Amino acid sequence: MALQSFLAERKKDKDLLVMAHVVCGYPSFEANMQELEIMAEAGVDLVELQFPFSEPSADGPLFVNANEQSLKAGTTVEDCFEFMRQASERFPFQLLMMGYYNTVFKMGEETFVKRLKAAGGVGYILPDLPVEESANLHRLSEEAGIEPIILMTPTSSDKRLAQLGAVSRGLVYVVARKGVTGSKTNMGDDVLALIERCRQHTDAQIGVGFGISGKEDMDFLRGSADMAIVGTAALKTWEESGADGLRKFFAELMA
Amino acid sequence: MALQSFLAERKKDKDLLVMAHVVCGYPSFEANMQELEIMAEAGVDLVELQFPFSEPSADGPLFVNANEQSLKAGTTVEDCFEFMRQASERFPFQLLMMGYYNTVFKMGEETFVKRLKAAGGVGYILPDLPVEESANLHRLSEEAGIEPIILMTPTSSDKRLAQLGAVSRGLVYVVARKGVTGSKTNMGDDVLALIERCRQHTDAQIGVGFGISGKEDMDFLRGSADMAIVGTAALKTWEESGADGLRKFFAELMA
Amino acid sequence: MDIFDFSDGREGYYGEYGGVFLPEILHATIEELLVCFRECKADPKFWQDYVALMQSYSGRPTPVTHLENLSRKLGGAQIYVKREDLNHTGSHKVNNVMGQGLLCQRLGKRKVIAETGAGQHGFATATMAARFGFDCKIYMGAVDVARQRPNVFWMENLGAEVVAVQDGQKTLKDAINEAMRDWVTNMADTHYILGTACGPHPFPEMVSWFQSIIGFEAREQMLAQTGRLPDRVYACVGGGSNAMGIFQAFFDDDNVELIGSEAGGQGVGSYMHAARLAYDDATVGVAQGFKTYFLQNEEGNMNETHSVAAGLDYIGVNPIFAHLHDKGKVRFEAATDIEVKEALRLTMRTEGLIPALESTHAFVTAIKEAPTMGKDEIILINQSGRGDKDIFTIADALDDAKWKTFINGKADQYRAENN
Amino acid sequence: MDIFDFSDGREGYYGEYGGVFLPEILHATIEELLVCFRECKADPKFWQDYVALMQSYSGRPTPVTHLENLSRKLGGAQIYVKREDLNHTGSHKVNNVMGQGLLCQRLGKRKVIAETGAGQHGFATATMAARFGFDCKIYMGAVDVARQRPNVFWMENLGAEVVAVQDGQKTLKDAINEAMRDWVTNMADTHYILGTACGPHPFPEMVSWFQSIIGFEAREQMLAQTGRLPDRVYACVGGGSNAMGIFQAFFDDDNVELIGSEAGGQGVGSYMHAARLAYDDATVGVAQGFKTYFLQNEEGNMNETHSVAAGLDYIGVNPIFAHLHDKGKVRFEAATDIEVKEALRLTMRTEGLIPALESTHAFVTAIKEAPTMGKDEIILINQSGRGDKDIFTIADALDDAKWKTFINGKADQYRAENN
Ligand SMILES: Cc1ncc(COP(=O)(O)O)c(C=O)c1O
Ligand SMILES: Cc1ncc(COP(=O)(O)O)c(C=O)c1O
Repeated sequence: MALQSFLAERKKDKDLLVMAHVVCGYPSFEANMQELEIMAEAGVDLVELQFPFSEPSADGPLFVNANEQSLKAGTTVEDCFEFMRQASERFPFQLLMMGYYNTVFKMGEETFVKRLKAAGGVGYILPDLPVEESANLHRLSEEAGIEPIILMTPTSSDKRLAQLGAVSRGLVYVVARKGVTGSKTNMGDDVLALIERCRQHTDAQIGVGFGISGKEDMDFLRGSADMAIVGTAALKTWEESGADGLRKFFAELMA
Repeated sequence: MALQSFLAERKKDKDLLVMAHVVCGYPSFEANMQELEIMAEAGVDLVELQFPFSEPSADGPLFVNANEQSLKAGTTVEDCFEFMRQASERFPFQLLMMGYYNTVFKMGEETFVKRLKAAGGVGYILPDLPVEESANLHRLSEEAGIEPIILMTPTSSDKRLAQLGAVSRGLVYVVARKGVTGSKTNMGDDVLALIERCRQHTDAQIGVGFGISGKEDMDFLRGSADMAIVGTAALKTWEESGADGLRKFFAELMA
Repeated sequence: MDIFDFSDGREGYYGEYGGVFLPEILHATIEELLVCFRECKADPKFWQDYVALMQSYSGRPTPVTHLENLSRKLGGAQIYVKREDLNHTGSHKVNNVMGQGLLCQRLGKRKVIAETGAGQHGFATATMAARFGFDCKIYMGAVDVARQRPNVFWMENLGAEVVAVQDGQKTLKDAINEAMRDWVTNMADTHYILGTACGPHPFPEMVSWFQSIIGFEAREQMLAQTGRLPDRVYACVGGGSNAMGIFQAFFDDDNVELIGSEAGGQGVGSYMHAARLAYDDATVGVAQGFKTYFLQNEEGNMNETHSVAAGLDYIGVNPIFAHLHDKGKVRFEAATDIEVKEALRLTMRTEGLIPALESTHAFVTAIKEAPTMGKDEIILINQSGRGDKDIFTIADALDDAKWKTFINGKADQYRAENN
Repeated sequence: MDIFDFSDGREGYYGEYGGVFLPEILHATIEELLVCFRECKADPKFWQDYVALMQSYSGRPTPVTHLENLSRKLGGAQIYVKREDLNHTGSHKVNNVMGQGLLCQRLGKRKVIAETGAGQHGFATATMAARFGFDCKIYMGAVDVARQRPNVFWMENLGAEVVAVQDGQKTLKDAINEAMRDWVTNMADTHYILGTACGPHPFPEMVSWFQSIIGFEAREQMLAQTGRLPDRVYACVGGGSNAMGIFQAFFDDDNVELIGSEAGGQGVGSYMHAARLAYDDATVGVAQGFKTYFLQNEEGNMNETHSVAAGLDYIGVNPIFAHLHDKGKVRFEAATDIEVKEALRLTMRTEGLIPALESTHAFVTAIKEAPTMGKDEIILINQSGRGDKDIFTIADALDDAKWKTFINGKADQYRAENN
């Protein structure tokens, strides 16, 4: 099912969807699979699988380290797609590729879309690929029924939001604050205002990410955003307290 | 007796006089006295007592070290004059003060001449005091019956030699080669020619120094110079083989 | 030829290279920068102020020195050297930095960040920040912090905070990533002083513009001193800023050949080098904000690079050069570490010049080619910096025994003081 | 006022100071030098060649930089700085050295010798010798060789032989003695490149002449930049060459006050300093070829001296200053080691300049006096050199912990390589 309709479907039962994140191959693909199981159990709706890159300049320290370790362990693009294929067959949530544009560029945009599709992915997040550079990839994606996730940010002007909104489909990723992944965001009126502004420029569902770490953030976003995006907080929990901790984390988050 | 007549007297019995050298207070005044005894025994005619100076820039390594050690041991100008007084009373040879001009300058030229005279010195060698700067000191010396020893060198032009000759009295110190005290001079025709050139410009006795180290040099100079000046070679002998060595050194030299 | 006269919709592109590949959050910042830069570039007063600043603060114009001894020794072309080493802080890096300082003032920002590898750019930036009264933070790979302590020492004493980056290879590219992370957080009051003609548009154009002062001076000086233009111009290429600086002035002079000299490290086939264009190991990719040739594997992850000259040891090359290489407008050669050491010795002894190890790469290629040229031909080398700041690296490179003894003695002294 | 217009029979004398006090063997050499120097000084072409050489090789004219931040901070006079630090080799020493190089060529000599303390003069001389193709031997006290290894490293790499002098205090004055010993032996083919405006005539005049390029440039630049002359000009005084260099141009400007800043070391009464004129400890004497104020005991033996700046740590002062001090034409102050460290920090942080420790002495005095002056008054400081070459000394002076850790690590690395 394409992302747009999948999300619409899921939204029927829930007021706030959840997207989670794993870095492929970190600490290992086995661990990844365990994480996904926990996420599935908890009822996560969407998972971004980050393909590791040597220069993860939009990521914070935890993900940077994860990228680095995964590459050191020998993770390849093929490994990531294969993992995505297995996961997409196994779990009820849908999967996005998340990564840096060079990974796509090196295999060629057409190949990328084909492989992503074949692995069961429904979309991708490429934080360093601006819309100006996306025309071809967007066209190929549309042909394949795959969604590019557009990012909207606190620094985007209305004019820019309009431009971003115009090409958005399925899901928009609203970046709750300036900075890289990882640190805590103080959820406040400015986040609500930002979501409001974004809504004026897109009909896609709105996911809010960057610094979402617990139930209070969920409560805060409920009624305003369509989806909460949880990244670093989950990885941190996994690193600190393993599978049990992660299970508890998602149970509390989604309670 | 003034230097001039003393040398003339000594020359009656000898074809080549000898001037020796000690650095006052190195290794000690007691050692100096022992050295002088040996020199007197050997029949040395004249001794230069070097007053140590902190910047002995016309001296070679052995004398540099001697100056430095002597000063470190606390040798004062007063010590040097007192030593000269004792020596002048005790030995048949005559004594010259040898040193750098600053020693003289600091006590004042008049005081210097008075103290030198009082200590029984008959002249002085100040290698860094050019004749241009000597007028007053020469006048004072003449009044006191003391001789400034003028240096003539291989680089002196005839014009310069004439200038130097004009103020020379008693003894002229012919520098056998370029350089500082200490290294060996190859006695050859150029030394003889230099002595010849010097003689044309002075009636004073001619002593030849810098690098005289043994009997062959004496033999070479005999008949040409009036006096051989022995410095470093004697100090080196003393340092290497003490009183006995020095006794032997002078015995051989003056045999 | 105006390389910066972009065709519609291709702003920031040189052939297929360049562009802006940054997180969306920086879009507005880059726009703001671009607008400000366009204003500055269009404003003759800005350039005048810049030149005046460089004259009074950095000693520009730097001279062109005729190396008669070296020319005679090599027996070919007459060699001239543009002396960027005489700049304040000791390299051409200060040209770019002071220019961006003025621009930062116009932007109304009070904080600057920069990445640095060898430390010359960080040193220059710290200096500029002290002079302009900006807060300054310098990102530097932990490996570089350890091996370039003298520059770190000066940066800190100039009031900058030096952050040792612990990620990745802990060298320049990682410092760039970390600087970008700072920038996406603090762009409101912070300007990112990129140190070479790389990164997202408008940095390649902007850095090249400030560095163009080198070539415009040099071209005039060559005409005045030799009555004509040089036949060949040599510059080392790390990111490409000093080379762009001197080459630009000669872009319209078709008889002037332009030669970029990259870090050959341990040579062809060693995979221990940073020759993106001279060797065949690099491929086109997108990283650190722009598209160009990178030394990367087939999946687009960056390879380790190596050079005796930390300032040339970068994975990518400026997009303008990638394009000019395609067009055959600039020829690229590489100088190996060993060749660099030899050329450094030769240059020191015959001319009393101590080029930075980076700059020495340009000398290597020039020294190779000069003997094959006619005595009436003329060569111009850009000496991008001085080597005396790199004493630790050069002493190590030359394996100087007395230096090691000295350092050991110094260490003993410090240990004794601690007891 | 032409201080070099000697009255009859007083050639080489400035009041009662100066003269030639050398072994007779050097008489002809000094005569030859004097004749050659007189020819050069009378020959406008020589000066033109000199200026052209300094322009193309050393980057002259060096600029004058307005220190707006520091002036504002101090709240008094406007401070301008003459940037001799931007010279090739990093200090004003090269002015004298290149000049003497040209003169040496005219003398037809192919070997040069020089003394050096801090090493800047030795570094400059080795550089000049490489450029002119002369054999070069540098005498340096063993203590200085040990503590100034970076300069020794460069001198050796530039092809010079560095001789560690083991006599006396093993510092500058001993190196001078040793250089003189070489000269009295090898004067036929050797020229002695004395490094400061000291020593026997014509060195004080000759060195001052070559250094006068500083002041003539600066005076013109101040007129151009400020429309008038400075009220006060500050320079540090070791032997006195950079100070003579800048002061001379203002000798006829009676409203310009000239201030020399000596090494106060550990302060008045400490006897650990090198303030010959600012403090009362020095007396007139004759040593190292000339008559001037020396730090010596009553019997004329030289005292130990001390300064954080090796280049100011000399027993005597140039005879011209001894005279101008008597006449009240130049005022002398001293800066202590502690004051120097503070001023260095301040200058680095407020202006991005790193003056050599020597030059910082001039900054200290200027920084003390600027606040007492009106905002419409103008100060000119001669920054005789850059401090980045002195990193070991400055790191020690500032007691930098990270630096020490770095050096210890380096030493460990070298030891490991040896095993
Ligand atoms: C002296 C010097 N030259 C050259 C470079 C290389 O940079 P670019 O290619 O941007 O000139 C560097 C970089 O640090 C440098 O310090
Ligand atoms: C940078 C610098 N300034 C000043 C001096 C002091 O010398 P002078 O008084 O001759 O200028 C030195 C001497 O080494 C020096 O290196």
